[in-house]
This record gives sequence, C-alpha cells and structure tokens, in this order.
Amino acid sequence: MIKVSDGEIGSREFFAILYVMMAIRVTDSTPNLLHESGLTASWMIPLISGVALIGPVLLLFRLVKKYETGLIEITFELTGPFFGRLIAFLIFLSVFSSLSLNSRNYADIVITMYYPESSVLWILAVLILGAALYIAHRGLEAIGRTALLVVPLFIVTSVCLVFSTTNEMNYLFLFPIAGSGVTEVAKGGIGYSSLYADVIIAGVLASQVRTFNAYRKASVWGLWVSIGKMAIFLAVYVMVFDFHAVRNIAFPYHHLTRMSMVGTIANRMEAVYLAFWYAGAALHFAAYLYISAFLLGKVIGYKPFKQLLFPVAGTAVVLGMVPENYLEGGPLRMALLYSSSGMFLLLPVVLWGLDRMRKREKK
Amino acid sequence: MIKVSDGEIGSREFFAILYVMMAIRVTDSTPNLLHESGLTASWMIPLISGVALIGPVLLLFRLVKKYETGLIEITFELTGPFFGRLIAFLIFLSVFSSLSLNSRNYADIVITMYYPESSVLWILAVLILGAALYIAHRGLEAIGRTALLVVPLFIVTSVCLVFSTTNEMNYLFLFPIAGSGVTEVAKGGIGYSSLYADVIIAGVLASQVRTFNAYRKASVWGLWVSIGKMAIFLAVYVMVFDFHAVRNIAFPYHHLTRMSMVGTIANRMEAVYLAFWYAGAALHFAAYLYISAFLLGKVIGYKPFKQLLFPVAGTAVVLGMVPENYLEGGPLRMALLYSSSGMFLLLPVVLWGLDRMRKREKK
Amino acid sequence: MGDFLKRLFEGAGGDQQASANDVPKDPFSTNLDDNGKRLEELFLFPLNDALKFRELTTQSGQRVKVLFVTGAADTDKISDYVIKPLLNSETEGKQGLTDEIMNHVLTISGTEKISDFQAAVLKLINGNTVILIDGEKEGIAVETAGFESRQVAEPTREIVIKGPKNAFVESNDINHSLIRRQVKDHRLVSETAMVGVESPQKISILYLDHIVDRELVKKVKDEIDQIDKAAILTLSELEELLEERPYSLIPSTLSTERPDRAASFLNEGHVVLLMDNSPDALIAPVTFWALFHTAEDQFLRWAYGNFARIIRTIALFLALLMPAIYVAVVTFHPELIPTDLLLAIAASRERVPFPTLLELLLMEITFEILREAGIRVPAPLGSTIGIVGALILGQAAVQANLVSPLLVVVIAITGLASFAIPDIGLSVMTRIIRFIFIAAAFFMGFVGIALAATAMLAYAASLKSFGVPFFAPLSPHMPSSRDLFLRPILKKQWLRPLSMRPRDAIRAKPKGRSGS
Amino acid sequence: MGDFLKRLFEGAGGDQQASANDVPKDPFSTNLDDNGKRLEELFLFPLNDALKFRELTTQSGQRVKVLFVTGAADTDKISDYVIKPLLNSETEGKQGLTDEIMNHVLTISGTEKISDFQAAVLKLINGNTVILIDGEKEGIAVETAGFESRQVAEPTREIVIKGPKNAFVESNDINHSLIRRQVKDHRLVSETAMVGVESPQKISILYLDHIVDRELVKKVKDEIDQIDKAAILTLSELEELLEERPYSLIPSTLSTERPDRAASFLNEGHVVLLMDNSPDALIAPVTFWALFHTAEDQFLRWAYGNFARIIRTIALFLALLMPAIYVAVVTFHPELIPTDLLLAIAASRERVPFPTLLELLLMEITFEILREAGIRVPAPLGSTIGIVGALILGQAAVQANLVSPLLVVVIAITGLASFAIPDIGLSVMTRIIRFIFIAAAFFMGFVGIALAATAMLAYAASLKSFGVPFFAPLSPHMPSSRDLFLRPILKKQWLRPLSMRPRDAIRAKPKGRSGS
Repeated sequence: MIKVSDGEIGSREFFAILYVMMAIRVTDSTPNLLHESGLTASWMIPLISGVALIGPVLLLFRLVKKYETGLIEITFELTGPFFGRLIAFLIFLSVFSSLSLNSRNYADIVITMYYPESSVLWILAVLILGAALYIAHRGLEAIGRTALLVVPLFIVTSVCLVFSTTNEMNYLFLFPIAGSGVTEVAKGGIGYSSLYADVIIAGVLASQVRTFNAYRKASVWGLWVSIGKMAIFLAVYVMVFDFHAVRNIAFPYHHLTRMSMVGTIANRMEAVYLAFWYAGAALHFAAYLYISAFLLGKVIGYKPFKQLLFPVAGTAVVLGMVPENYLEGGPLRMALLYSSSGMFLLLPVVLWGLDRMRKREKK
Repeated sequence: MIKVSDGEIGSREFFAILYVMMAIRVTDSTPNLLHESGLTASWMIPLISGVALIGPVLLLFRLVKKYETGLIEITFELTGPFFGRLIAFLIFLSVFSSLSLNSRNYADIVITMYYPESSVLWILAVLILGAALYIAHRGLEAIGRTALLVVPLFIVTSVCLVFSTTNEMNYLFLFPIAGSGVTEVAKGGIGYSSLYADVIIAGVLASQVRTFNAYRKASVWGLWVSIGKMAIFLAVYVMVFDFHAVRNIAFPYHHLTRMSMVGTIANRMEAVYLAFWYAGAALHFAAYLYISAFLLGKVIGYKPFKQLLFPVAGTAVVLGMVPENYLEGGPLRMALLYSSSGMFLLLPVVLWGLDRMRKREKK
Repeated sequence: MGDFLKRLFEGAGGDQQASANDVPKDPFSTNLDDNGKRLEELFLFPLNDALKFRELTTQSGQRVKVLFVTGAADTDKISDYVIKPLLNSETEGKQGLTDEIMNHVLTISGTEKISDFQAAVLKLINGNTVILIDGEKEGIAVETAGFESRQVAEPTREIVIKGPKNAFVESNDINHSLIRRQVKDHRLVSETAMVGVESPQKISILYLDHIVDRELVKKVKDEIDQIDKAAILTLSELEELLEERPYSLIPSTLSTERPDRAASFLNEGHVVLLMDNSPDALIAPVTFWALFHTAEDQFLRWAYGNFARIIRTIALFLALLMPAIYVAVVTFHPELIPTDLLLAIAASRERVPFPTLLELLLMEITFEILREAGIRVPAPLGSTIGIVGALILGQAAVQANLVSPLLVVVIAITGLASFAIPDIGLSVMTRIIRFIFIAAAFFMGFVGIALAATAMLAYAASLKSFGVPFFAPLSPHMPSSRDLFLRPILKKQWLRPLSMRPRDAIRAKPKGRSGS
Repeated sequence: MGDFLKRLFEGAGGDQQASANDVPKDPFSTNLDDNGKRLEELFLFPLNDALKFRELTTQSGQRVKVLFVTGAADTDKISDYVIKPLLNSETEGKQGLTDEIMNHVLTISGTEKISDFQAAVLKLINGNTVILIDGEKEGIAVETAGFESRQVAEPTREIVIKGPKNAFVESNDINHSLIRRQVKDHRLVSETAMVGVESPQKISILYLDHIVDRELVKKVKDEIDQIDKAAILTLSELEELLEERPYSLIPSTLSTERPDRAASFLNEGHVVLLMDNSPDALIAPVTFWALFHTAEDQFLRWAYGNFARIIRTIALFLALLMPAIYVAVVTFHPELIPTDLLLAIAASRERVPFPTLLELLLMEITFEILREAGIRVPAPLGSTIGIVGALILGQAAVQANLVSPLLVVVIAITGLASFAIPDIGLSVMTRIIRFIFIAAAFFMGFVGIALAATAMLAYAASLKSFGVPFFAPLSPHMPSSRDLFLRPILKKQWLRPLSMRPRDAIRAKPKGRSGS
C-alpha cells in the first residue's frame, strides 16, 4: 500500500545512520589506538565502553522522552541560551574535528593502500567530502534512506571478510586474555567511550525521528551492533596478524581485505572491499557533515542551516590537509577522543541533574 | 481418467518395492558368499532358496488372506503381545542390521571402485542414508511410486549389462555343473534363503496393499524375478571372470560394469551404471528404513513411527562405521544371514500352526 | 505473526467504507428517492461519476429510476431493451408492479428481482442495470453487462500447426461459449463461486458430472472457499492461492489457453476453472503427463505425434541433465569420454581461466538473461537480441578465452532443449532443477546426480494435486488410456468412463478390485 | 519567460475567438432560432460544416432542434433514440416540457439538462447531441458519443507469456470498461478533470477510495489543476507536465498499457489517470519496484517468478556496472583478474590502437546506434540490421584490430542485460547512468564507482513522486506486502488495506506508531 511520506525518519533508517556513523571506525586507524592500549585484550575495550555508556544513554532517553525533542533543544531549555550555545559549540567542535581529521585519514588510506601516487590526496579528500556534501544536502531523510539501502550490504561484506579469512586465524594469538591488565583495559574502555558517543550526538536528531520508541530502539541497536562489530574485528585483527604485527600495521582492515580469498576465482578481492568501504565512508561523512551544520546552525542561531554545509565541508578539507602526514593526526585524535569522552559521558548526567533540580524547584 | 488416490499401494508398486529390496543384492558382496559356497554351481543356490521359500510363503498368504492384515498384526493376534513384540523385535534386528551393514558396504564399494579417497566414506554413507531417509519420510506411497518409475530402468540396465558383456563370456566356465556338490549347494540354498526373506518381511506391509490379490501377485513376481536375476548374474559372473577369479573379486557387479562396452563411443560406461546402481541403492535403503521404523514403532508401541526414521538412520550410519573395513563386515553378514534364514523359514509355519490350534480349540 | 495480529486488530477498529460483501443487506425502502440516494452514497456520488441514473415516467405516470455503471453496462442494450419498453409501458398502479414490469414490459432475456442494497451493488458492479420503481420494495436487475473485450484470436503460447486455432479471451462468457461448442453434453456442469473479500469476482467451475470424481470437485471447491484475499484479479492469482505447495517447483494446476485442450481435460475427468479477465482456463488436478503433452500430439497421426513425443522426451532429459553430466564427466569421470575428445577438451580448457563450474554458471546465467531479454524486449528490437546472443554464446566469447568451445555447445543444446518443452511451468522447473543437478554433479559426480534425481523423483511421485498423484496413472498404476510417454492409437484410447467412476455401485467395494 | 508573459498579455487583449472554456456562460434564450444561430456562430457555420442540425416538429406541433457534431456523434444512435421518439411524441405545451421530454420521450440512457452555451459547446464537441426546444430556456444533452476507435488488442510493449492479453485502446470509455472489468468494486472512484485551456480534454482520475491515501489524490489533483497549456493531446504530454523534475532521469509517473497492471496498482493504492486518445494509463506515484517488476512476475508461480526476478536483478547490475567495472579493473585493479585471463587480455589488447576508454565508448555508441536503428527501421529491413550489427559487434571488428574480443563480450552482455530490464524508462535510465559510471571508473577506479553509486543512490532515495519516496516501502521502511526484489507467496502478500489507511482513526496518531 502506497502512502505519502511524512518527512520523518523511522527506526530502521535511524539505526542505519548510527551504523554508518560508528561501525566504519573498524576500518580506519581506531583499532591501532585500541590495540596500543589494550594489547591482546583490545577487543574488550569497546565492550567496556558500551557498559560505560549505558548510564548516560539511559538518562538521555529519559530526557528525550520527557521533553519530546532533540538534545540541543533540551540543553537550551535546561541551561539557558548562553550555556546551551556553549555546549552546542563544544559538541560541534568534537564532531567537526572528527570529520576533518577523518576525511584526511581516509584519503590517506586510499593513497597508501591503493593508489600510491600522493598527488591525488587533495582530489580524494575533496571528492569524498563532495559526495558527502551532496548527500547531506539532500537532507536527513536522504542520508537515512540511502544508509538503510546500503547498510545490509556493508554487514554482508563484513561477514564475508571475516569468513574468507578464517583460514588465517589463530585463536591462540588472543592470549594472554587480559592483555595489558585489567586496569589498563578498563581505563581504555572508559577513555575511548567517545568512539560510541555518536549515539549521544545523534540525540540532536531525536526530534526528527518518527516516534520515541523508534529512536530508543534504533539507538540501542545501533550502539550494540557497532560495538559488537568493533570487538569482533579487533579480535580478528589480533588472530590474523598477531598483536605484535598489528601494532605496526597502520590500517589493519585494509591489510585484512588483501588476505581475503574467494577460492581460485580471483587473486585478490581488496578492490571490491575498497568500493564498499568508500561508499560507507561517504555516508559516514554525510551524516557527520549534516550534524555539524545542524549544530553550527543552532550555535549561531541560523535557521536554514543547510547553507552551512558547504562552508563546513570546505573548512574540513582545508583543516584536514594541515598535518604533513596522517601520523601527525594520530596524537591529535587521541587527545580529542579522551577529552570528548568525558564531555559526552557527563552531558546527559548534568542535564538530568538540572532537570531534577528544576522539578524540585517547581514543587 | 483422473481420480483421487486412496493412499494404498497397488500390486505394481508393491512388486517394485520387493524388487528394489531384493534384486540389488546382485551388486554387493552377496555373490561372493554364494560363490564361496556354491562354486561353479552357485547359480543354483538362489533357485533352491526359492524352492525352500515356497512353503512358508504359501502359509503366509493363507494367514494374510484369513486375517486381512499385516504380518505383525497377525503375530500379535496369534502369539499375544509379549511374543508378538519379541518376534517383531527379532525381525527389526535382522532388517536393521542388514541396513546398517549394507549402507557401509555400499559406501565402501563407491570408494573402492570409483573415488579412491577414503575421506569421503562418511559423506557417502550419510548422503545415501540421507536420500533414503528423505524418500522414506515421504511415505510408503512415495517409495512404491518412485520404485515403480525406476525399476523398469534398472531392469533395462541389467539386461544391457548382460548383453554388452556377452563377448567376454565363456559358458564352459560353468562346468562342473554341480559345483561344490549337490549337498553343499542345497545346504547353501537353504542357508541363504534369508536373502529372499524380504518377501516374508514385506508381509508386514500387507495391510497397506490395496487388495490381497495384489499383494499375492506382487509377492510371487517379486520373489521369482529377484531370484531369477540373481541366478543369471551369478552365472554371468562365473562365465565372465571364471570362478577362480570371481572368488577374489570383491564386487563382481562393478567389475562387470567396467567391461561393459558400447561400441567405440565411450571407453568405459561404469559411471553410468554407477548412477543407476546408486539410485537403486537409495531406494533399497529407503524401503529398509521404512520397514525398520515401522517395526520399531510396533515394538515400542509408538504410533507416529515416521519420527523414528531419523534416529534409525542415524544409528545405522554410526554402527555401519564401526568396522575398520568392509572385510570385517563379511563374517558378520554370513552369520546374520544363516541365523535369520531359520527364523524366516519357520515364522510362517509357527504362526500357521498356532492358527490351526486356535481353530481346533474353538471347535 | 504478531505483526499480523496487530494489523488485524487495529484494522478492525477502523471506520471506513464497507466492501461489496459488507454492504449492509438493508432492504429497499418504498421511497424511490431514498433508495436512489442510498445507492449514490454507496458509489460515492458525486465524486465518482461511475454510477449513472436515468429517471423516467411510464405512460401511466409511474416514476422509475434506471441505474447502471458506465463501462460495465452496455448502454445500447439499456436504451433498446429497458428504457424504450418502460417508456411505452402502461402499467396500472396495482400490487405487484415489479412482477408486472418484469414479466410484461422488459424485452431483455435476463431479469432478476432484488430486494436489498448488497444485491444491488453486486449487480451494478457486474454490469447489470438496476430498475427501481417508486412505491415498490423490490427492484429489478437486468443483465446488460457490456464490458469491452478482445476478439477471439489465435493462441500465442500453445501453438499448433494442425488443429483448432482459437484461444480463450478475457471474457468469461465467451470462454464458456468456446467450451460449450466443444463439449456438447448436457451433463457439463458449470458452477459459480465468488472469490475476493473486498472486490468479489465470479469463478466458474466446470466439470463433466458423469466422468469426474466427485471427491475431486469437492476438494477444489473447498480450496476455493478457503481463499481469503481482498481482491483477486486474474486466474494466475487464483492458481497460486489454490496451490497446496506454493513454494514447490511443481505446480498443482495447469493453465491452458486452448478450448480444445480444456475440453479434452474435461473428458478425462479434470475440473476446469474459468474467470473473467483471464484468457486461459485453469485445469485441476495436473499430472506430469498434462504438462508434458501438447495439444498437437493428438492432432497428428499416431507415428508423427509419437515421433514428436520421443524428441521431446530426449529434450527433457537433455535440458535437465546435460550441464550436470558435463560437470560430472569433466570433474569426476573423464574415462567416459573417448580419449581423443578428452584431449581436445583439455586443450580448449587450458586457456580458460575459470574453473569448470564457474564457467558453466557464467554461461547459464547469460543464457537466462538472454531468455529474459527475449521476452521483455519490444518486438522491433528482436533482431538485435539475435546479434548480441550470438556474440556471447559464440565465437567472440571463445576467442576472448572466457569459455571453452565445448561448453558453448553444451549450453546451446541445453538451452535449445529447454525451448522444446511445451509447458512454461515444466520449462522453468527444468531450468531451476538444472542448477540443483549442476551443484550435485559438482560435489559428487554421477553419484550426486543419481541421489539428487532419486530424491527429486520421490518428491514428485509423492506429490498429489488435489488428491491425484503427480505421475498417475503410470505410478501409481491405474487403468487408463495409456496416453503417457507415447500415445496409443485413438481406438485404443477409449476407456469407458463408467468403469472408472468411483461412485459406481459395482466397483465401489475397495477390496473387490484387482487393484493392479 | 518574457515570451510567456507576452503571449499572456496579448492573448488577453487580442481579438479572437473564445476557447471552449471562455465561451460566455450566457443562458439560452427562449427563442429556438436565436439559440440555434448563436451556436452556429460559435461553430463558425457555414464556413465549418462540422455542426449539423436537424429541425423537427413533434406530433403535437412543438418545434425542436437537434444539434450534433459530425464525427463526434453516432448518427445511428441519434436517429434511433432521439429523433424517432421525438417525432412520435405527443407532448402538451405545458410547463416543464424539457423534463417531460427527458423523462418521457427519449429512449437513450444518458441525458442531462443544460442551460447555457458554454455547456452546450462542451457537450457538442464531446460527441453529445443537444436538443433545443422552442420556448424553453433549457436544452437537453444526450450521450451519443460515437468516436471511432480501435478494437481491444494485445499489448505490444509489456508482453507476457501467461496472463491477460488485452491492452488499453485510444477510447477512454473502453479503457474505463477494461478497468471496471478487473476491479469490481463500487468504491472505485472515477473523477473527471479537464485539462487544456483552449481545447479542454477530459482526464479520468481513478482510485480505490478505501485504499488510497487521500493526500496522494489531493496532490495529483492539485498538479493537474496547475497545468496551464493550450491543448494536451495525449497522456505522454500530461505525464511530462505532471512531472515534478522534468530534467531528472528518474520518472515520477509510469505508463502501462495493461489494464490488469493498472488494476493491481489501484489495489495497492496508486492513482490511475486515463485520457482519451491514449492507449495507456498513467500511474502515479511510481516507485523503483513498479519499474522493476513486470506483470508476469505475479502470473508465474512463486519459484518461477522469483527466478525471473533474480535473473533480472543480475541483469540490472550488469547493465549498470559491467563496462565501468571492466574499465576500472583494466585500468586500476588488474590484480582482481586471474593471471591467465590478464595475460589473455593484455595479448588481445596489444594490437588494439585505442585506449580502453575510447574503445569502450566506440562500442557503446555503436551499440546505441544499433538499438536506435533497430527501432526505426521499417519491418521488412529488419534482417539487414542483423547482418550489419553482427559485423560491427563481431568478428570483423575484432579482426580489424579495432576492439579486443573480451570487450566485445563485455558490451554484448551489457547490451543484453539492458534488454532484460522491463520498463522503457528504467532501461534508458540504466543506459545513461552507465556512461556516468564509465567516466567515474575511468578517473578513480572502484573508488569512483563507489562514490558515484552512493551519490546516485542518495539522489534516488531522496526523490519523492507525489510525496511517495522512490524506494518505499524498502527505504524508508513501511509495512507492506514485501513484494520487493523477491515476492512472497500471495497468501503472505495479504495486507489488509484498512491497516494502512493513514486516515484511519486508530493509526492516525503519528506518534503512536512503532515507526519501524
């Protein structure tokens, strides 16, 4: 039965957006950070991050349900316009810097792994942000629907990749099971929990999701599927490469694709994985770009925020090009992740506290 | 004229079931047993077995006609529940052990003759019993109808095989005509009559045959066609290979197929015979499996006996795999055949006696 | 399931228009205008301009309303046989005016009295004209159906060189007529059933009462009764809904576009279903032989017809097994091939970079695309398909080292053979099963083919279509006219229908028959 | 724009005949001759011999004029049902003579009262007959339309092997009838709208009132209202005028020539537009699935229909991506190809003097010319195309070292695959998008293909046709019958229309739905 669309996004689309925002992290240099801090137990870090996020996420759900609107509106409501803008700006900074760093990072990956001619670096960064800009410009519905169409393909690709490399795995490489020690792993888990803070960031879109139930369902599924995927891939990397080697491999996902074999048909399938990965990256950036512009619009109080997409994307490309090479971006990313982790874990708690205080005042 | 089926089986289908149950014996190691005991006169053994079976079969016909039901129901009626169950269990044991031994035997044949990689032994045994399980699961009607469709093909194949090897035959190899001596041959004939006891075992299905006449006609035809085929093939083996050689040939049927030539078209036709033989084997096991499950159902008083098919098939595969190689199974088979021969020859006689006694008591 | 229940319950609470079956069975009132207004509401007048009505007064001053649906009714018929006589009629305002008009005035052949709105709506959407008379509690439905339809034309699917050349069209009435012309027997029963909960459509169930197995008719009718769907537009939909095993590859009904074939099925005791909008008849039950035979086999001389059948049997086996045998032979049983040929194959395969299975699947899928393209392409582009097809299945592909020449021949023969299979169902089935055989051959060689074939044969043999086994009367064996792989001459095909009647008293004792 | 304004103002100020819509709504006078003269003037009599009129006197001496337009009206009908009864009528010169004649005299089914000249002109050009009575201020319009038309015939574009075989013709009435025969539901609403400022044409808007989303109907009607064009001759013109994105590759309506397809779209809640002179129906909105599915998928058994769909899905991907993948692999990712094949390609490409891209474009363009030639060439010359085509796309081109054999195969498979795409729109779209992919692959290899594909997918996914997303109900996900890439069996395709009605009370709360 055909019916006219109401312009809002449903739970599946929202899940797909969360998936493209978070799950793609397994393919960039994030696993290196986690391997560095968790050693053989790195696969536990995302799980711990997930546990750390349970509280803030639940509080966020309560707030969204109560106020029936998005995170930013709630912040404005509870903290007043000045702090509201400040918080929105901080979130924007975190999202934007991640966008900028990653766009460079992804262009670097392509060049390092597939087209070893550095002259195309600019072109690649411009192209991918250009595609993302186009998609983001078509609106949140477009991002959600496109993501919903391709996410099943990404999931199938990931499963294929894992299965096609089973021959290369050695589960003994996973031992010692505790890796760098329980404390280290737990610290890493909490420190890197901002890797999944997207689930809180995406709260700014809550008002555009059809129902609260859809929002909650999609958030929960998006979070655990992304975390599960990261945990599995971290374990796979260690099992395939051994953790000594994996620390020195810049982009383990792409090395893994080189090992994928489909019988005797094709020598190497990496180009196929490359295509899917790049399509996913374009969607990832589209979502980030959309949220950046949305937040910036809130900060400067500019309603037609879609017009901000182009300047945001342009600035992101230029800033991303500043570091000489992708290794310089590494420490920056780590600092960013640690600092924003704190913010995202605390934000819902603070908001909830303010909400309680208010209620009490009213009484 | 189209009409709705009544769920019972007719005489042709019942004949086809008996044929796939008995006639396939020419292709396994049964001929070796007979050659061993009959030497050049081995072809007489099945004929003598047939003569020995005349009495019991006729008595069985009388009983079936009188009680208008199957063998097991008659046994329960005449001997009471305890002995009834015991006899049913003995028949089950004989059918099941034959099933189990043969499934291994047939898988062995394929491996020895066609795929000399022993790693597929399990797979072959599982596959053939899997196919048989599927067919048996579709019910007796399915077995009967499928058998009726393919039995003409089997008969044509057998005739082709015999004709295509006429060049290699030497009728002088059949002499001395008496083989190991008249007594030996007669003893063998009676001892191995259980090879055709299937005609008595199939009496358990009598109640599912449309009419008594159909049952009798199909039994008589099934018996003599199978016996005739065995006699002819025994003679052919001796004529082609000479009886000294045939004693050392494990599977004379399959060696015979290797000699089959169709002009200059194809070097060797054995793969074609293999296909037909394996199809026949699947049906053979399907019938055995069905009867086993049926009997087991009667023994443990379990009505929906089709659910027993799977455990029975599974156990058969596992037990069949116990012997190290197919030669170990040989003595077992011989013991089994001798002991069950007695049982099957006597069973109708005993039942008939009980029936007479009862009648007299009533008077 | 939960989803379904949810929808069901939520739907039940909805406030909406009643479907034709749910139109209240309210009786007409005696007020002509009230009745008119009520019908207008049901047809969403004035938004909807489908319902037309014409008010008129008879000679004696009686007010009458004539209602009909445009497109459904034939306006010429209404003018000639309804309005003209009504205008000229002189009725006296007495009791039983309705009867008076029905019996005295209208000059049309089909009239019926109706007394409630449900009947009126059903009649109207089926093209009838409804006459409402002021002061009467009953109306008259007049048969004026005038749906547009195609002329009777030649069949496009079941083509014969020799034999009748008319095909069913989309009109149920014309199709009835085509069958009645073939079967001139007063015992040809035509029952009517309605399907479709929301927009009911008529289905005609035809059978020869003295030949058919009553139980079969009952089964078919039961199945039709159980259909619970909003709207059924064509016989193909009905076919799938009647299906006992909708996922199975083997159909349990057959559709034919030839009235002569439908008639001969009737004579063999099958049930024939007809429906408006469908230029074919649905035959139930179906057996393998019905799928395998063509109409032409019976029209040609005994020898010619059987020659065609033999060729077709070979084609069926080739279409099913040829690629599987190729894979099995190349992979497991090279000894089957003469040495010279073997060397030639090996030499040609040397340059092909793919494994045999992949090569074969590539070609098979290309061939399937070729076939699909051939159906979908508009007629003027037909010749282009030929060129393109020849490239892929020909020299170019071989020269590009994509396939070996032998394989091209194998695929071509297989494809050709599958074109020779008469029924679409059987043909598609063959094509799908072929892939199963290829897989079986790839894993186990001839052993795999044999096991797959036996299992599939057992499946097919155990199937029943409306209680009739798929391979009947070959397996299980039943007395028949022996028109199976080959057909006997017509004199020998004569089987006295009585002897087969399961309800015939003499033959009814199940234990009394020979059963052989 | 300036042009348009100029025309607008000139038209307003110009001194010319009023178009049918601008005929003054002057009421009839009581003088029969005045009325007749006025109508003559409007039809440019005597210059124009289209308007015929017949003056007659009834039995009671009443003067009556019967007017009609030759070609538009059926003269037999006029003689039988208008003139004959009028001549025989005995009317008394009392009040309500018009009513008297309408209800008592005329024996035709459709009559209507008119009272001004605008209505009279509109009725006349649509084939009605106008009866003017002396002394009356009202006239009668009688439905006597008798435009010539083709017989219902078989479809030429959407060919099926199994299923209904009638197609729409150029007559709106017949098309209505064909749809009514399929959808026997009294809630099938058929609204009429007029388009064309100068020469208005009727458009019928059909929908099933209990299924359709009211908002959708409103949107379609709004779009039609906004059309501002002098004359619209066919549905294709209307299609483009209704189009929200006329430059886009993706259509927002679909036209079908099959009544059964139109009916099944109606049952799924689409709106169907019919228009005189157009042998097809316009379906709005359109989704990807409507373009991808064929009528036949539902007529075949579940397994067969889905087999065809799988093949078609493969064909769609091949048609879109095959040449692009070839370019990408040869240029950027040679490691994807088995070494043997790589060497073979290298060897065959060695002698070809052009770069891969140029070679590919040459072949692609040749193929497009071949396709265009195939459509345009008169039927008797068809075979020539075959010969010529085989030369270019075949052995000759390879031997001339113009192309490598592998490329010939690639182009052939691509061309073949694009033939297997059912809808013309989708097929052309595929062919155009293919060039975009080739360019993307040429510049960036698989990365380019991936980015282009994502951007195009985002474009398609964000499109709405009359408010309905292009990939609905897959993305955004909506409860549906799940008839997407594969179709479920019909029993499972049952979706109670009630549950989907956005105006249904229970489901109307936007926040109350699960939304998943």
